[in-house]
Amino acid sequence: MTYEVKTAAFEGPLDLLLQLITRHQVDVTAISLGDLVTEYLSYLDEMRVLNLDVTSEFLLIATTLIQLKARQLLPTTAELDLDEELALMEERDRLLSRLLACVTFKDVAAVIGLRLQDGARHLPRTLGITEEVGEQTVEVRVPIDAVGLAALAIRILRRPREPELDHLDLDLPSVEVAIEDLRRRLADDIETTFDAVVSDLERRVEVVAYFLALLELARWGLLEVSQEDWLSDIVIKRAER
Amino acid sequence: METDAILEALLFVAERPVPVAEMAEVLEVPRQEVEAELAKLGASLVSRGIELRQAAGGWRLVTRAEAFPWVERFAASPSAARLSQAALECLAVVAYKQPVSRAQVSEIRGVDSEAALRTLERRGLIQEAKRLPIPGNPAVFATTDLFLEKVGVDSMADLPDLADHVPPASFLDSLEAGFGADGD
Amino acid sequence: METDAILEALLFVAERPVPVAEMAEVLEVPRQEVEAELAKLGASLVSRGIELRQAAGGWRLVTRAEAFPWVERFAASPSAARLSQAALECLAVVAYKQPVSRAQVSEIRGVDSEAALRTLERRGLIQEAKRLPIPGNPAVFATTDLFLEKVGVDSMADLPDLADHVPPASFLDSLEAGFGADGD
Repeated sequence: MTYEVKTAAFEGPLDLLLQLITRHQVDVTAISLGDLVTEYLSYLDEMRVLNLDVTSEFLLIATTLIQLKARQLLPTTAELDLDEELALMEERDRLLSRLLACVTFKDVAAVIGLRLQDGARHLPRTLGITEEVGEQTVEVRVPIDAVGLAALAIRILRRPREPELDHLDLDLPSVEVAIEDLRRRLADDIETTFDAVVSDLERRVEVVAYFLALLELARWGLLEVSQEDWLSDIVIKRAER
Repeated sequence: METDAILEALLFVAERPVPVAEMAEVLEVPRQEVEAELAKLGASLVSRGIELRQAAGGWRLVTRAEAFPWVERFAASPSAARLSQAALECLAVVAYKQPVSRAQVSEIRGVDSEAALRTLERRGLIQEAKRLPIPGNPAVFATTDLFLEKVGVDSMADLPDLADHVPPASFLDSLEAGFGADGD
Repeated sequence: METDAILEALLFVAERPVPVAEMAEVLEVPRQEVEAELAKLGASLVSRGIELRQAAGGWRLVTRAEAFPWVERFAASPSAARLSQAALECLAVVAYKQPVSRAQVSEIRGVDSEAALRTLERRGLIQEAKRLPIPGNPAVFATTDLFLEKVGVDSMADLPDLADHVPPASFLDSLEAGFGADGD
């Protein structure tokens, strides 16, 4: 079975731009704006072909990139409209500072992710004071009144259950990422079930990505998959080496 | 990691007495070994604040009887008495959706709500109302008189109507200042 | 009964991190003594299945990380699944920019972040702090005590310094060189 993810997994225009930049940075010190613009626009084309929502944000960034590229092509001796020039420089600086902020938060998010992962391995006791130590002595305090309770109820009941697809933009599931995640999990745990792995996924396409990842890893002999009958849990085991 | 230490971790998170057979299965060792390790664990706890006790078909960790006076005083202190954010959310769901099952509450909140519901039940704010006539006979919960007393209304009819309820700014401020922000 | 054993009993029944001041009050001893006894308790737990962890303004007993493979197999409530990359990024933005609105988070990330924020809210890691007094009354989000506990920090001040995560100057240089047009 072959499964190709044609569009790289990226989330929104800033993320796309960052990924393109990082790819170029590997071998050049200065990014070629021309290449960047071409690639960025080809992604927008691909998105249209895939019938994905190209939001105005994508177009705004594309516009800025094209204008900057056009400016580079002008001879330095050319006469420039000072206002236009200033506006363009402002746009550029705004884009650069957004990119920097984006990189910074991605970086620190990775640290927070690791810490959360570590925290999740330490379980607290949730049973509280049990009957043998006289729970009737516990004076329970409800920190809100009836009005507060109603407001809380409204907030919970109105939370969207299933996120709508068009809000998710380009958060396409990638089999590659699923493979990485599965391998990480099996480095942590000896055994798990497919249900446990996909329990947090909200979209069917993501579950499909994980299933394909599972088949791929089994094919590579990195894990063992078993299922007692067609209704029972799919058990995933780290393969013995 | 030593086997007796693993057993301690299991018994620590257990919500009911754990049979030897179950521990043997989780650890993939024979029952006799589990029993020997339990004896070792029990001995190592001798001068500690918790002890190993055999109860209804299994083993559990409990606080030592000598610690009771302090545990009792602790029960009245803020961190023991205050409901968590998760428990409050469950309480709001039960109040407005009752009678409601455990699974329904979890479904509405989008996260597993078992522990929080148990806390509310233990604290006497909700109780099992009946059992549903569907496979598994799940229990459904309803709020109690104590709940009405604690939120300061005389009857369920006095709870604000959700349909035309707009949260006043004052509540949202108190939400921020008042119950802080925990949710386990 | 030894003081560190009493503390162990209190922390055993606690449902959230307990501040030192509260333990001092229950035991009627100075804070310094509580701190010394906590250190003693922590040391005595070294080879056990549980350990003492400081987080969210207090102390809590939790299982050791090494016991996790067994605890996970055994635990009554499934441990929460990993957060998606999008959710983690939103969490980082909320943590460092709070209180922050949905629109602000989306602006910083350059992509609509509603679904990810809802996931974080359901998990109890962030909560609506208040509403802004501007048209539409947008909600602003802040992290919760549960977030601090899960990340394992005592207070927001203990989060990693954001300045340490800003990309190196060479990154900006190459961007500026590439995006050109700055010689004037």
